[in-house]
Amino acid sequence: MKFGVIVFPGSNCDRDILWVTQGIMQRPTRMVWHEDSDLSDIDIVVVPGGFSYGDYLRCGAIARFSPAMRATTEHAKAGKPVLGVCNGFQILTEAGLLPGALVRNANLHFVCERSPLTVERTDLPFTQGYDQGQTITIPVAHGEGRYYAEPDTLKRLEDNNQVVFRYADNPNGSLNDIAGICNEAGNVLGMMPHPERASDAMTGGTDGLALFEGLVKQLVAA
Amino acid sequence: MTTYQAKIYVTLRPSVLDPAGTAVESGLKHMGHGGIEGVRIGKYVELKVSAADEGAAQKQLDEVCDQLLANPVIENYRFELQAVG
Amino acid sequence: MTTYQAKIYVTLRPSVLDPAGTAVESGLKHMGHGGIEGVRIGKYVELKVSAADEGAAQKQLDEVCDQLLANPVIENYRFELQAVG
Amino acid sequence: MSVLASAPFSPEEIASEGIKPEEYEAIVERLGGRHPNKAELGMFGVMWSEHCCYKNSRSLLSQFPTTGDRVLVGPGENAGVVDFGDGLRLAFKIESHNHPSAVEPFQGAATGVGGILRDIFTMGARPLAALNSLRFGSLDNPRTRRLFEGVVAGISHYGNCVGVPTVAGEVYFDPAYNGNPLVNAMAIGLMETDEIVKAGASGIGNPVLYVGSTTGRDGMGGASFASAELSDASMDDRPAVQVGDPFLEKSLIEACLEAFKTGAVVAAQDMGAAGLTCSTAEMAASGGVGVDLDLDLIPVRETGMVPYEYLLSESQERMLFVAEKGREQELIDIFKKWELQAVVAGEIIEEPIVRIHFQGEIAAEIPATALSDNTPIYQRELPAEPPAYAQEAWLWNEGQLPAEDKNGIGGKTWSDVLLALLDSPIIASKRWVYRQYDHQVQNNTVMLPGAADAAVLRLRAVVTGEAAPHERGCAATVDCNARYVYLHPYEGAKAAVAEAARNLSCVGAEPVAVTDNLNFGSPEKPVGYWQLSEACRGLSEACSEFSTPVTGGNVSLYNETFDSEGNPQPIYPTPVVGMVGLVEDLTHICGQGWQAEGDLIYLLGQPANATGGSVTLGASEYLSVIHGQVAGIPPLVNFDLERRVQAACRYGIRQGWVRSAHDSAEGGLAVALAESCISGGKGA
Repeated sequence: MKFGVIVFPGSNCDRDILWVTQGIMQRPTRMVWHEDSDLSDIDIVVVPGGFSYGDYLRCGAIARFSPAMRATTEHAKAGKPVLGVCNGFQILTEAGLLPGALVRNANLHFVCERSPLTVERTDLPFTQGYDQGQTITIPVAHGEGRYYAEPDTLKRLEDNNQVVFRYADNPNGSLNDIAGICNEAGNVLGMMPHPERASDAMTGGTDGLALFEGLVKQLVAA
Repeated sequence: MTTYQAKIYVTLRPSVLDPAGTAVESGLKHMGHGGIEGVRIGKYVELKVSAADEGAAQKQLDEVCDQLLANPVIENYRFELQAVG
Repeated sequence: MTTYQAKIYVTLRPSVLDPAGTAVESGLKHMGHGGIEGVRIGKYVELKVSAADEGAAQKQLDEVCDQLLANPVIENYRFELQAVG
Repeated sequence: MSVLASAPFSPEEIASEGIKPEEYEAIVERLGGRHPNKAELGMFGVMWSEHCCYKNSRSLLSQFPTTGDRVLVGPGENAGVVDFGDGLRLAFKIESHNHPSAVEPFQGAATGVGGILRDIFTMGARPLAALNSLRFGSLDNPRTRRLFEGVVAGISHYGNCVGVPTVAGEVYFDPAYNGNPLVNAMAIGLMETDEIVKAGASGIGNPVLYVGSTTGRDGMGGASFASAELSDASMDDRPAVQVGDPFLEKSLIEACLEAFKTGAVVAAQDMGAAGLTCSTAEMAASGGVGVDLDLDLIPVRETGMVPYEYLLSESQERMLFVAEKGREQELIDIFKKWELQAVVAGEIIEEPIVRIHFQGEIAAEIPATALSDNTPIYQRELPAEPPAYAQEAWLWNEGQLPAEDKNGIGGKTWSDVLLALLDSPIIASKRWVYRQYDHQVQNNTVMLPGAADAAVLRLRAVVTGEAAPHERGCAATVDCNARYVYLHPYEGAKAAVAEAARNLSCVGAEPVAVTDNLNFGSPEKPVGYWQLSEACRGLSEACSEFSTPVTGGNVSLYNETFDSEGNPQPIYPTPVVGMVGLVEDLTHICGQGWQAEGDLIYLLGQPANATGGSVTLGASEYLSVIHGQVAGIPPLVNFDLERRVQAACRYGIRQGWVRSAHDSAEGGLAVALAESCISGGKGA
């Protein structure tokens, strides 16, 4: 059961995820360079936070065309788990794996805070370690994290119960307080908050560890 | 091959909130510029594209805008082409 | 008073490094769009200004650009005005 | 006929390069009697600026203690390096970008962060964290607000994009900084290469490698600009602002560390102020060799550049390497992988000179030491007695305050006084600022901004992702109460070092070493030189007393602004002290907030009503905010008592007896108690 973390030249949080999956959970993890298109040995693909290609134009705009992202799309289509965190979530929407877009924060400033989130559904591999409606505290750190979608897309998301995490104290103006959503099949999750920054008691808070452990438990059992 | 100078305008779709535009508008009011409204801020991209003819240049530019320069979920784009050499 | 629709183009001065333009240009090359160079990225602002006449509108717009829309240290600006009502 | 009269330049042209007439004569003498050409004049102008050669401060800096059993690299290299045990070696330094930030706040501050990060990884260390010390004019001035917002946004943009957490800092607002903000950026890194990479070139025939971004005309003459007084006229020096590319710098960090680990890099130097001129001259001089460089091989971003522009350009994200002959291609391939420029642009020669070629001709040929060590040094005279403003301020005593009683003073109740102090921008929460900095990336931030008196970081090899085989950490802080230094440079400077050491002790860390950023007015004026000289005396004494040697830093002089009538206004003398401390065991540290109900509160050190000058309202924030006075002698530092109090605090934390600790700074005891309540969410 192996994690694969995609590394773009501008990724910053790739090693933070490696620290959780390999450093804390002792699970084999391969760092996948963005030009590598072979994910055959990977069970869980993680698209990490950072500024993939400098992202001055639009976060994730270029990253979606990389060989690793094309392979990730196949991985997702095959029903295997894909987790996109912060920049990773932006890349998944740009690549069309998740609906909507992440745009500039309403107050025009970058925000780095510990943000309370409500867990909206717990029947996913990602969230089975939480209770329904539980409030967890996960750090956010982004400048373009305001979730936007057209009204009909928004309605479909709510009807299909695809909203996974909601901000209890909206830091950026996201519609419907959306912090994280999944695709209809439930195997692709994109979220702006950083669970890998809340998985180690030494650096404050462990509410995020259950997400990674949930994934492992699901796959080991399957 | 001819080289064309392209001017591309990428603007937020009207339905999308434009906090930067709102902030500029309120900033202008504070500075006493009352008669200004409807401020919308977008991206302006200049580039040179070399293609067989104008049609080919246009086709390539549409691809570049759809794939990269604009995000269809939130943005519209238009561009002007001018042969320069 | 007449209302004018203004289109303002704010671009980096030629001598100023444009990291965004460079990143997009190298991204396009990665995507196979070889024939594209000289990518420069700037701001495109649309707004409505009501003024006595075109001259007054132009004068106000110059002020607005110098004070707020463009950073004179690293940017140039130009604009087009069109009476709309 | 005097040398000047026969010079091929007008007096104005010479002055515009920041060179004084007598300095021009010294240049001709260094060149063996011949006149310099335009490019050479520019090179001397930028290398003989205060920013690069410390000609006014070098004699004062030489008194600083710079050695200690933990010091591996002292002043003179790109950054200092200290030994933290268990094979952990920490590189750290502070640098200023004051003048560029006054002209273009966003890019000025952003490139300040970029530059200080390069000083760290050019030693072979991976940047772990950044701190900054900022000073602005009063907030009710709209220009100040624009400068403040631009500087914070620039630091946030660069730090967040490059992936280095900004974990601590300080922000002050005072009319003394109107129009001349101070932007000091500090960085900390953990050595990743076995050998510490130095700047001294060696190996005749070794190739000189230019790596990083391309060269353009941006930032022309940044260094001499940094030492020239800022006036309304300097607003026209607009092209002198560099633009940073943090995304490219992130690739540069990875490429450089990879290159250093091959062992094929003999020397490395960041191209900071004065770009190619500074890096070639300093590499050659500190290695006792020469550098032969061809400008035609330099990758450029603009066409038609002349030698003067190549040599003085301050395009960002560029470095100069000396590679082991024969292994340069190995290094070039690494940089190509990261899509960065990497070209052989010259070689090391035996003759100790810098020889620059351009289109087949010699564009410049100067003895390397003439540019970097053998520069003018000014010994200035200390005025016979302290300036009038100081003597007058020292006459203040508490008797001059209005009558007070148990309810309040001057018509204000004591609660009003405390609320007014907590509302003063100097004391008020800086959350609006650090909320814009990613302070958690790299997963090593143990103490969050606002939670403690200093930042605390876990020390581990980030790349491999294994658990750290130790519990060691490092604490860091930047401190300076410039009002204290303004009113009494000697005592104020001692207080700055004492406060930094106190802040580290309050989290349980043992103070280890200092990097300092001296931000002062013009040394050519008696008041300016008195402030600089007295402050250096105080810094030096305090660093010895706390056994925290100085491993390097930065000097920024001529920080003055001109009021509308054109008379020069020196800023407050601001010697910012950056200090790092060792945390033996990360499970025994504490923050500033109260932890549990019923815990007892102790005041360590002086009782609140102590006499003898250590506890005083002189130079206090209270005096300024409530009574509108900047006067009095700041609190005197009692080194022996300070050491004992800090040792007791650290020992108590290590035993687990002390559950929170907070030092009393601006606003005194009342504000310190209030801050612990706010931080802990409990009353007291």
